[in-house]
Amino acid sequence: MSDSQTAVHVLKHHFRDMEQQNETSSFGMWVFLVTEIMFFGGLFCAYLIYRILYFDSFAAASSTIDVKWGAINTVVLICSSLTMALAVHAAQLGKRKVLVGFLIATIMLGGVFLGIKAKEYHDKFVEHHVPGPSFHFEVEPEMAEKFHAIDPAKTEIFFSLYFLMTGLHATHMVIGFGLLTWLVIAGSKGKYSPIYYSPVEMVGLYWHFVDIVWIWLFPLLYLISRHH
Amino acid sequence: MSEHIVSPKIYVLVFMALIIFTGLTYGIALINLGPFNAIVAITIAMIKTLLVILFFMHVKYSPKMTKVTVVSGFFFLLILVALSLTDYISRPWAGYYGGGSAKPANNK
Amino acid sequence: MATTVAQPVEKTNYLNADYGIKSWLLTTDHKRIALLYLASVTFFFFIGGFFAMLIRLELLTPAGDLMQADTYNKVFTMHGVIMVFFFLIPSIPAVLGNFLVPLMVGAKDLAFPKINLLSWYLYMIGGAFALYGMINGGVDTGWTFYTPFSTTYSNTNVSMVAIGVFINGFSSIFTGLNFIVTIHRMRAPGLTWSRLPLFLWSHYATAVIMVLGTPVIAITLLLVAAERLLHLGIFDARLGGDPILFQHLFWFYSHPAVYIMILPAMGVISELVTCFSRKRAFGYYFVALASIGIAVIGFLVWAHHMFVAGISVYAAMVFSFLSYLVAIPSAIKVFNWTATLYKGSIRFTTPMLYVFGFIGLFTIGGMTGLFLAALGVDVHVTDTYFVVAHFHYIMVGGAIMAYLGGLHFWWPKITGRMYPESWAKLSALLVFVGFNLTFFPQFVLGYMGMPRRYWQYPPEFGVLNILSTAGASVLAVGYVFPMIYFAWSLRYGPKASANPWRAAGLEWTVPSPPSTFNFDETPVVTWEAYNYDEIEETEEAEVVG
Amino acid sequence: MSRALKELEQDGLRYMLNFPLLPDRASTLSVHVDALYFFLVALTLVFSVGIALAIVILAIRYRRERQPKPVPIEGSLVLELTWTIIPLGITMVIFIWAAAIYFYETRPPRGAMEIYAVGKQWMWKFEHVEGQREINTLHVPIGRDVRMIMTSQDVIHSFFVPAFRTKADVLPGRYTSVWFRPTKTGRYHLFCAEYCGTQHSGMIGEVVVMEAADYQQWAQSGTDGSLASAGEKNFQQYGCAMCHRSDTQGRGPNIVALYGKPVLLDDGRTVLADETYIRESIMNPGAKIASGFKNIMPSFEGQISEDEMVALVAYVKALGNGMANPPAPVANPDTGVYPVTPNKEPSMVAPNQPKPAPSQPKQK
Repeated sequence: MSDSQTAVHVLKHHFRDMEQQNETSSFGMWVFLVTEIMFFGGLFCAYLIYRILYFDSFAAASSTIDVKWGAINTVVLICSSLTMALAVHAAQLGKRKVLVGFLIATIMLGGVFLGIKAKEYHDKFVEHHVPGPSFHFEVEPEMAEKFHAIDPAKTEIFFSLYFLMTGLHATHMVIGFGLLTWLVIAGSKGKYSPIYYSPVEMVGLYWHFVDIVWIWLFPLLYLISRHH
Repeated sequence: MSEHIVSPKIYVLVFMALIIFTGLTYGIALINLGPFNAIVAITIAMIKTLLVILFFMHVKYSPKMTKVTVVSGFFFLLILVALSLTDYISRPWAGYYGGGSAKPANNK
Repeated sequence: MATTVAQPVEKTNYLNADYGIKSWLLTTDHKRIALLYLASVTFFFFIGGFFAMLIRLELLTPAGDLMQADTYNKVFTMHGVIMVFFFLIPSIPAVLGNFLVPLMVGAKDLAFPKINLLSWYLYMIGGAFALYGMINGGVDTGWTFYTPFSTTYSNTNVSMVAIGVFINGFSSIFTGLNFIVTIHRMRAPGLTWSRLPLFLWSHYATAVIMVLGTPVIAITLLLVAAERLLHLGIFDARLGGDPILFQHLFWFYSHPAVYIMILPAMGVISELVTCFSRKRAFGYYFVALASIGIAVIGFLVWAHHMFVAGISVYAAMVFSFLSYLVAIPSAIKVFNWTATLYKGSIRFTTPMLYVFGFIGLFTIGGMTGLFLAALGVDVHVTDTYFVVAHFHYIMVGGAIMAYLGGLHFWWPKITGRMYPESWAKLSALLVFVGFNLTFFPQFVLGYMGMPRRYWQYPPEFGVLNILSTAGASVLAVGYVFPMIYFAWSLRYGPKASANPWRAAGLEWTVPSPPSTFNFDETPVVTWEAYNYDEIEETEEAEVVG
Repeated sequence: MSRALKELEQDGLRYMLNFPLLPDRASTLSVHVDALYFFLVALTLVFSVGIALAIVILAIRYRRERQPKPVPIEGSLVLELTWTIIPLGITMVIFIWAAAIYFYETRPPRGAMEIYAVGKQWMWKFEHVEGQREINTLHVPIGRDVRMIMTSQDVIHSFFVPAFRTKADVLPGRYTSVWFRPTKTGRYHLFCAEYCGTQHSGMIGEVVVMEAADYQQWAQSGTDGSLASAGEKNFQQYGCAMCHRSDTQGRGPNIVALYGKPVLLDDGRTVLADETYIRESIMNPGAKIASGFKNIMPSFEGQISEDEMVALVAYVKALGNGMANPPAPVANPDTGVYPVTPNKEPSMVAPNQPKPAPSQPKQK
C-alpha cells in the first residue's frame, strides 16, 4: 500500500493529523507509566520503611539470596532493553525483517530472565524461605556474627516483600511478552511503517519501564551490605 | 519526538554504560563503606534510570510536557516516602509510645 | 456566536444515530459511555442510599433493635464502600465529565475512546465483584479496611470487595488518563489554557489526582488480599508488620480521593454561577489555580486522619500545618463564587438553587474541616459523629448538590428535553431541608462524644438521632423526585433548543442532543471564557425559566 | 419537676426533653479544648452566616428583574490577596493554639500515677499498680495525674473518655499512652472509638472519679498483692532470674533501675528504656541487643499473655524503685532443677566478660 493510503487508513477519526495522533498516544503512554511508578512505589515505600525498622533481619535474609544470578539477570534485562530500542529504531525506518528479528530477540532475553528468576524461586523454595506455614529461617553463625539483631520472624517480612516485588515485576514481564508477540504478528504482516509505528514505540516504553523497575530491585533486594 | 530517529550508535553506547554501572554497583557493594553503601547504590540506580529514560525512551527528544510528566511521577512518589518517614523517624524522639517526656523519667 | 433556533426536524444525533444493544455496549462515543455511566452510577447511588436509610432507621432508637450487630456493621460498611468508590468518585467526572470534556474542548471524542469504554467495563466488573461480596454475606470492616481487623480478624468477604475496589480503581485511572491527554493535546485551535472553562480546569486537577493516587490504594488493597489469602505478615503486628503503615498507604490515596469527589463539583458550580449571573467568573485565574493547588497540596495532608492512631507527635504537627494550607484554596473559591454574583443579572433556575445550596453547605463543611485539622480538638472529635457530619456536609451538601445542579443544567444538552422547572425546584428545596435536618444534629452528637459506627448508643444521644433520622427520610424523598421527573421528561419534556440557558461554552454551540461526532468542522475559539457581556449584546433569544 | 417530666421519668424517657448538648468537663484538658472549640464554632458562624447573607443579599439585589444588564467585572487582585492572606493568618493562629493543646495533651507529667489497660475484642481490662483488676470500669482518684499505658491483644481499639476530651488508639504489639487529671467526681462514659468488630458498640464502660481518700481505701481492699509482686512471680516462673541477675555475672543485662534510662545498643544506637522497649525485649529480644551482650535470649512471643506481660513490665519498672532486687534463681523444689530457659542450653559463663551493665551508660 502506498504511504498515503496507510496514513488515511491508520489516522483515527477524531485526530486532526498523524502528528497529533502520535504525540497523544505517547503522552498517554507516559501518563500510564506514571501510574505504574506509583503502583510499584507503594511497594517500594513499604519495603523502605520495613528495611529501616528491621535492618539486620533484612540484611541477613538478603545474604541468603545468590547475588550472582541477580547480576546476570540485570545484564540480561539491559540487553533486552537494547534489542527493544533497536526494534523501535527498525520500525522507524520501516525495515520489517530487522524489526521482527529484534522483537524476537527481546522475547528470548525476557525468557532467559524469567528462567533465571524461576531458578531463584526454586532455590528459595528448597531453602524453606517462601513465606507461609513452611517458612523456616536458619541463622548461620557467620550471619549472626555480622548482623547481631537477626529476628527470624522479620526475615519472613523481607521474603514476603521479595516475592511480592519480584512477582509483580515478573507479571509485568509476562504482560510484556503478550504485547511483544502481538507486535511480532502485526509486524511480520507489515502493518508498521515509518508513518505508523506508535504501537511498537508504546511497547518499547513499557518494556524500558519494566527494565527500570528491575534496575531498582537489584540493588534494593540483593545488595544489602554484601561487604565482609 | 517520534520523528527524531536516534542512531543505533547512541543505543550501544548507552547499553555499554548501563553494563558498566551494573558491574560498578555490584563491585562497590562488596566494599564496606558503612552508610555510604546505600547512598552509592541509589545514586548509581538513579543514573541508570536517567540513561534509560533519556535515551532508550527518547524523553531527551520529547516535548516538554512528557518531561514534566516523568518528573511529577517521581516527585509524588518522593512525597509518599518522605512524609511517611517523618512519622517513622520521629517516633523515638518523643518517647517510643508516642507521648511522654523525651527526657528519661527518673521515677525516684 | 449566533444560536440557531432550528425547526425540530428529526435530525440524526448521537441517540438516534444507531439502535440495538451492541450500539450501546460496544460504543466508543463518549456521550453514550456517559449515559452508560449515568445509569450504573444512579443504580449504585440508590443501593448506597438504601443502606443509608437502614443505618438511620437502626439509629432511631438507642438500643440495637432493628438488626443484629454484625448485620449493622455490614450495612454501614457497604454504605461506605458503594457510596465512596462506586458513586462519589465516578459520578461527576464519569457522567458529566465524559459527556462534556470533548464538547468543551472542541474535539470529536476523548483521546482514547476504546480505553474510555474499557474504563466503564472495569467499573461494572469491579461493581459486580463488590455486589457479589455483598450478597455473599457482606463485609464488616468499614470502608477503610483497617488492619489487623481486615486481614486477620474479619471472616467476611474482605478479599472479594477489596479486589472489586482494586478493579474499579483502574476504571478511574483510565478516565483520569483520558481527561489529561484530551485537555492537553486535543483543544480546539484558539482555545488556550486561559480560555478553558473552569469545568475543565477542575477536571484536569481531578484527573491528576486520579492518576497519581489510585495506584497506591490498588497496591495496598492487593497487599490486604495477599495477606488474607497467603498469610503474609505485612500488616500483622504479631509477625512484625505495622498496622499504621497500612493507614499511611490507605490515606495517601483516600484523602486526595475526597478532592476527586469535590473538585469536579467545584467545576460544575463555576459553570453554573457564571451562567446564571450572566457574568465572567470573578478572579478566573485564582479559581483555576486553586483547583491545581488543591490537587497538589491534597497529597501532603493525609495523616490528619491518623492524629490519634499512634503516629509521632512531630509528624502530627507537620500534617496539621499542611492541612491548614490545603484549606486556603477552597476558601478562595468560595469567595470568588460569591463575588461573581456581585453586579450580575441573577436568574433563580433550579441549577442556581443548587449553587446557593452548595456554597452555603460547602462553607460549613470546609469550616468544620478546620476543627478536624486542629490537633487539640481533633483528639476529642476524631472517630465521632462530628467527622461523619463534616464529610457528609462536603460530599452530600457539596458533591451531590453540584452533581444534581449539573445534571439539571446539562439535561437539555444530553437528552434534548427540558425538565419540569417547578418540580425540580421543589426537590431542590427538599434536598436542602432534609440534608440539614439529617446532618446538623450530628455535629452536636459528635462533640458530645458519640463514636462512629455504633450499633447501640447511650440514651442521652437519642433525641438528636431521632432528628437525624427524620431528616434522612426527607432527604430520601428529595432524591427520588429527580429520578421520576427526569424519566418523565424523556417522553413528555418540552424540546430543548441548542442553548436554552444562553450559556457560554462550546458545548452550547452544537445542537442538543449533539451529533455523534459533535462538531461538523472543528470550531475556532476567538473569545475569552464566559464572555456573557458579548452574548448579552448580540441577541435576545427567548429565555426559558 | 413538672408532671409531664415526672411521667417521662417513669417510663424511662428522661432524656426526651432535657438532653445535654455538651459533654461534662471533668479534666484539666477539657477546659482548653472547649475554649478552642467555641472559638472555632464562632469562626464558623461568622464565615457561614457571612457567606449566606452575602449570597442572599447579592441574589436579591442583582436579580434579573432589577439588574437586566450585568456589569462585566474581571476580578480584583487586592480582594484576592485579602481573602488569601487573612484566612492564612487565621488558620495559623488556630494551628498554633491547637498544637499547644496537643503538646500539653501528649506529654504525661513526670510522676503521674500509672494504670495499665489491655484492650481485648470487646472489653477493657484495667490493672492498677496496687494490684486491683477491673473489667470495663475504671476507678481513678480526683486531682491526680493518671497515665494510661495501653496495649491490645488483637485489633486496634481506642480509649476514649468524652468527659476528659482525650482519646488514643490502642495498638497490638506496642504500648500507647494517654494521660488526664480528673477535676470532677462522678461517673463518665468510656467508649471504644476505633471500629473493632461485632461488639464495637458494646466495648463501653465507665470511668468512676472518686475522692482521693475513697480511692486509696478502694485500691487497698481485696487485692492479692500489688501488680509488681504478680510480676515478680512471673519473673521467677519464666526463668528470667537465671540470666537477669542483680550481680553482674548474669548472661543478660542487669535490669535493676533500668526503666527510663537510655540504653546503649550494640549497633551504637541509644534508645529510651520505656514500657515498649521492655515489652519488645521480652517478646522478640533479637530486635534490640544491649551493647556487650549476645542475641541468645529466646523469644517469649505467644508464651506470655498480655496480662502477664503488663505485670512483668510493672515489676521491671518497680526494680530499684522500692522493690527488692531479683533474688538468686530458686531451684524447683521437687525436681531440684533450675528453671532452664526454653530451647537454649545455658552456655558456660560468656567467653568475654560482659562489660558493666548498661544501666551506667558510658558518657558520650
